[in-house]
Amino acid sequence: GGSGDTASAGASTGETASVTEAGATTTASGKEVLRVAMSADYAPFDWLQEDDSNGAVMTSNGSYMNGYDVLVAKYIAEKLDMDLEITQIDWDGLILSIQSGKVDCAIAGMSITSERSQSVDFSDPYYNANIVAVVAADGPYADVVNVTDFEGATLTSILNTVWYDVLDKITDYATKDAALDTFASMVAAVHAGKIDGFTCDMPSAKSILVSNPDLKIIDFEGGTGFEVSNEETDLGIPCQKGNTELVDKINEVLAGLSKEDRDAMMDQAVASQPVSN
Amino acid sequence: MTNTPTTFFGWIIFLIQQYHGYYLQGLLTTLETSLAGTICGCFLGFLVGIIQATDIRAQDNMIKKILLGIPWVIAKIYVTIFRGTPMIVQAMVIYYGSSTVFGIDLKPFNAAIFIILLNTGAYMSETVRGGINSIDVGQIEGAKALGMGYVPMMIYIILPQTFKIIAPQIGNTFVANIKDTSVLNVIAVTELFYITKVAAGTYFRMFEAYTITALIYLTLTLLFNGLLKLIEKYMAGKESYEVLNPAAAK
Amino acid sequence: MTNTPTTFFGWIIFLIQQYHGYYLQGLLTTLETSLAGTICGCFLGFLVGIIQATDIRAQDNMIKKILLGIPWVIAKIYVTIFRGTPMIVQAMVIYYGSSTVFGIDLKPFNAAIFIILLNTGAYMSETVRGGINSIDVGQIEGAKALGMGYVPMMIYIILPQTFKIIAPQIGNTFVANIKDTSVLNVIAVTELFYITKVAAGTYFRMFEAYTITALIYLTLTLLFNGLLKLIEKYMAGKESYEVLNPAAAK
Amino acid sequence: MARQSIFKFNERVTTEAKDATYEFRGPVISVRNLEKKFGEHEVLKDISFDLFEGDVVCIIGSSGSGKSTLLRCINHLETPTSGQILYHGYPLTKDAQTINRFRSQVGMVFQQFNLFNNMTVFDNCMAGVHKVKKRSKEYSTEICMKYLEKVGMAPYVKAKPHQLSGGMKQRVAIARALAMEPEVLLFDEPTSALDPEMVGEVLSVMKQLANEGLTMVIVTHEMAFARDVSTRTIFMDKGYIVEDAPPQELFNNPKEARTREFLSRFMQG
Amino acid sequence: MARQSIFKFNERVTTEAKDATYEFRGPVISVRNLEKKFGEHEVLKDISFDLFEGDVVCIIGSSGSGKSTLLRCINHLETPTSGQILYHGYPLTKDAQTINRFRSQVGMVFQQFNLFNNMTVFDNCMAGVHKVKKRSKEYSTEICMKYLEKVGMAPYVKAKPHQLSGGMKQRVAIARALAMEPEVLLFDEPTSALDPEMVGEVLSVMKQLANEGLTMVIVTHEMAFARDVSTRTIFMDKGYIVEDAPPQELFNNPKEARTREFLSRFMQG
Ligand SMILES: Nc1ncnc2c1ncn2[C@@H]1O[C@H](COP(=O)(O)OP(=O)(O)OP(=O)(O)O)[C@@H](O)[C@H]1O
Ligand SMILES: Nc1ncnc2c1ncn2[C@@H]1O[C@H](COP(=O)(O)OP(=O)(O)OP(=O)(O)O)[C@@H](O)[C@H]1O
Ligand SMILES: [Mg+2]
Ligand SMILES: [Mg+2]
Repeated sequence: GGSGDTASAGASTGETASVTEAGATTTASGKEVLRVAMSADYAPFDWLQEDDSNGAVMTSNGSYMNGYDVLVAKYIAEKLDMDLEITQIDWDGLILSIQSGKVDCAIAGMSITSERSQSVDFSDPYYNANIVAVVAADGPYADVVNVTDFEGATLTSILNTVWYDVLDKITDYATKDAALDTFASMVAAVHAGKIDGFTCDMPSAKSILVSNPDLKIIDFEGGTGFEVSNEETDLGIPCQKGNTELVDKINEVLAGLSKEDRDAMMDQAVASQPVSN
Repeated sequence: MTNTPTTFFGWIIFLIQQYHGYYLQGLLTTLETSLAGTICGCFLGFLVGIIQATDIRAQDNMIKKILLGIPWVIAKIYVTIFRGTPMIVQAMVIYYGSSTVFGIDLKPFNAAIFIILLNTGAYMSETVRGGINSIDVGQIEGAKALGMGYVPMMIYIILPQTFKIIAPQIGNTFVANIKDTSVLNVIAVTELFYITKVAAGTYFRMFEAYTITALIYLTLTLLFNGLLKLIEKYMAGKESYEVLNPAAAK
Repeated sequence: MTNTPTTFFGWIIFLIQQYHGYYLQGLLTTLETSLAGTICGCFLGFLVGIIQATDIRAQDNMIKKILLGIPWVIAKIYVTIFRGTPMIVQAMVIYYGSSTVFGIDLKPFNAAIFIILLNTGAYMSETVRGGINSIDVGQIEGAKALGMGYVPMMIYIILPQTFKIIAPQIGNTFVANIKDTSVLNVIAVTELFYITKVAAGTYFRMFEAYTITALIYLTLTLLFNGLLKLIEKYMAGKESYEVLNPAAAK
Repeated sequence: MARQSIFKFNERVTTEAKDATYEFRGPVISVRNLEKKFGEHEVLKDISFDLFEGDVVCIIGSSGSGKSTLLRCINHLETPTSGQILYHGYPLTKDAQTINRFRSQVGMVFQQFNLFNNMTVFDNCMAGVHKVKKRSKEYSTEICMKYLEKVGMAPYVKAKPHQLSGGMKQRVAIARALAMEPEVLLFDEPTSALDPEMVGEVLSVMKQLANEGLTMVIVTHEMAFARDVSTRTIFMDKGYIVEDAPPQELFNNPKEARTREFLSRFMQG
Repeated sequence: MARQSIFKFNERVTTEAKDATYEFRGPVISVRNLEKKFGEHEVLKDISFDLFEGDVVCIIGSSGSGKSTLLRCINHLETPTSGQILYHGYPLTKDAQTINRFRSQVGMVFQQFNLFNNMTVFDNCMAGVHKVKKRSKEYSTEICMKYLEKVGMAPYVKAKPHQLSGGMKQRVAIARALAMEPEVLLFDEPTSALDPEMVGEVLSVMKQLANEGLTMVIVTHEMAFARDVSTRTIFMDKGYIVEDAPPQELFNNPKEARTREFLSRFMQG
């Protein structure tokens, strides 16, 4: 279904958007609309569920989306006094949607890099996730505390991510395997014994464990893990290049969202995943 | 946490419970786009295949050469580009490109059908060309000798015989299209495959999520193949024939 | 940051500079897997297509029925499953499943070829079946009347004629395979498409990154089609023939 | 039988030909210095002859001498390497429409029959009259059934070609060509698969049509048939026309040694 | 010519047949109460006859009377609806190997020739001798060239079927069947596309083979040919064998009214 379907849903986000003379998109309620794209396949940041429980939002595709990204989007829209319209789209499509003006921004767990900043304008970070490893709970590396304990292990992650890049530091004593494409395939690879574990961000790791209790998170305490700067693990909201107005507005809202608020929101998101209630 | 499934089938049932609505919706979208795309694409493929099978002869006059040549060149370029590039790129260019460059705001669903149609047309045209070339030249000469023009010859003689040869190919194409719709999530079409990715990305249970999808695909394929067999059978006609009483015959 | 490209072509050149090594490596993987998979798959497809084209007649005796029937049923199941399910599922099951269930540790690269091969075989078998069915029955009767067995008849008479008919189909299959390798990142094969995603994801330049890939695909397709045309031409043989001097003959 | 006049037809084919018919009542078809090569292989060499209205020309000659190729050239199914085919004195332009009109007036029965495999016997006949000549369904049905009856194939109208015997296919091919009511008919061994009874039937249909002004060219290996039916007989050998004479002359008194040699078995038999 | 003896062949076909040849020197092939239906359509009705070594049986009859179907049944290309085909007194088992061995001894020349389109004239001939009968390349080449020369096709060994005239194809088909050196040969209108000269040539080859003990069944529409070449002539009508007699008798003194009627045109001609 197209965006027309959402009108009947009657949710605050559901009214049919139209373009005013000024160029800004508004709804029948008169408010401007914040059009946000998300990919929906990246728990706990975003996922789909069958109904609007736990504050899920109906997307323009007619599905109900929830997760940390949705919570943040709602928060921003509310603070900016705008109606929220979420479009569910595949990862590759997110950026194209922004660049072609089909949406205003994407909130999809994207890390801020200087390379990406050449093509989009990022907001300030809306989450910072530290790097952890996920291994089999009954495997030989279940009791690792320091990265150096991964001697002889085979680890991997997703290509072109900071999680994969940090594995360069362990190649002296462990194997950095060929990169995979999703967390889901890495979980399958651990189950199949193809790898011993993989690196990822903490929220994802928590989500993974919710549905895969036979895995274990290795959360390195200070000095025992992969030293990376905050910038490398900061997640931001990309907007169309040059749309400084929107970036400024979002930054203003994010400034009012403390680290504690963010962690609370993330905990709420992890807790609302359908399987855990 | 108490009701987390522990077995393979437990997970499958759980995922179906969680996402049955989406699976259905995705299935519908997949079906609609791929069916519409395949059917229209087959017509396009026949058209383009016919254009490509026309041979322009040295002795034709200039005007005829141009009249036949232009569609031939266009067809050639079209087929080369659409066979030669990935569907995802075509989807991006058609959906986002049309909006960026021409300001046309295509609905994702319509864009999806359009993309599948163009893609199918390109592949089918090759198939049709092969089919036409495999028809016994006696059939063509028989038609020519009656003074039959190119178009009626195609419609009454060549294409019905070609269809019989390439029917399995049409099946292949539809089956491939059902699967290929998966790249359409890049243009915000939520089809079956996307739902699967969502299910896998939310619960990190790849095997289970994809098994459900595989079963749905399998069912669709079997149904469609059954349908195609029926059509083939219908087109082949009766094996036996009536011998009329010479007196009764007219 | 000073040398950030600003134009479409600027970005394309920039991405090529940044990633040419990866692109090359991905291209190589794509080529190797799809070429090996297509070639082996075609052989498999011919084999399975032949098995499926055998008709078991009511008057055959029990042993023959069983001997012909078992491969037929196996072929049928194989084709149904591999045509009916998405390649990504096949990849997961074969790669991860073989290790979980049988403890076989397949190399991703080998698994990739294996998967493409099985997939191609299933599609090709349908094509081959269609091609065989389109051969004039006179050809088959001619062979039978010489007392030729089923296998030599296939090898010397039917398949050479079938090949001519389905050659465009083989082209289609290879082109499709080149593109289909993209699902293989699920089993840690880093092919062209994955590299594209990385390049696109790093700089958020989807159009540019995919355009490069599309151009590479296009080139491959054109090359392969040219090759196929040559083979077709070679197989068709000379148009003219020599008339021997009756005295010299013998 | 309401056979179309030459005039009416010419109005529809080419304007040049239209003028021609008023001042020039020459041959319907003239073949002028026709040559045909397949690659290196020269199959027709300097062939010239004329066909007049009502002519029944039989072409005899050994296997491979170029008889079928000649018929195919006349009907534009093969492109001559050099030479001309004139229709009512004028060469045809090469656009598809003119050639198709020409072909619908110059029927052909092939050595291999070339029936449409996907159609029944009846539809095979209708293809020409109804689909090409656009005659009404009633009229087409009537004329098709008339000729199918004449060749004894009326009971089989519902059969498909692969369900017919060789002779049956040949008879359907003859009926299909006759139903087009052409001005000229080219037959390539029209009785090769027929039994003597059927040959007799076909022969009588042909004689009747010849009397009504139909022009025919018949390639045949049956010397008795050629002698009985033709107004002129052409003997071909190795791509040349060796002799072109009335049958009485050619059969009883052949001028050329090669003709005598070729006919020797027939004469003895 | 080193023709294979019946004994040798039987050793290779079935063990039943092997025993048979010592005690029983009956017909090579017997057809017993053969019936064939296509759907509702009864094409062969209660056909019975015997073929003895050296027999040359011509089958004549009107178009569609079931002659081709009968030959195809004998060669197991069609499955009879009922009745039996005995080979040296024994029915063949139905496994593919026995049938293939049988077929390689019972050659067939088709009405539509059925040459292999993808092979040259030479390879068409070699297919049987070299590929099926597994004779050495030298031997196969020799025998193929021998028969191709006999039918005058030696110069065309490098041509493909679509490059040949109708008569040429027919001659290649004959050479291909002869090169197999079969025990029995089934000809379906073997001279339909041949000119009188060539018919003479083929006739003399056939006569020579008959003298060497080859058994032949020839479907033909050429009455003179049937009369001259056959040791027995069978007249078929509407699926029945109406008359089965030596040619002198059948042609000069037909017993049945239908036979007389059928032959009337030939008798007059
Ligand atoms: N596959 C088939 N399906 C249905 N009917 C068939 C089939 N093959 C042959 N027949 C019918 O069987 C009858 C006998 O055919 P057959 O080919 O044996 O005739 P024939 O005696 O060889 O005739 P001809 O001299 O014309 O070749 C015909 O009426 C034909 O229509
Ligand atoms: N497509 C072709 N390519 C090459 N050679 C050809 C082709 N068609 C015909 N020929 C050659 O042309 C010559 C004449 O063939 P054509 O069919 O005209 O003979 P014909 O007189 O009809 O013989 P027949 O009485 O055997 O039918 C033959 O030598 C044949 O090999
Ligand atoms: Mg000819
Ligand atoms: Mg017959």
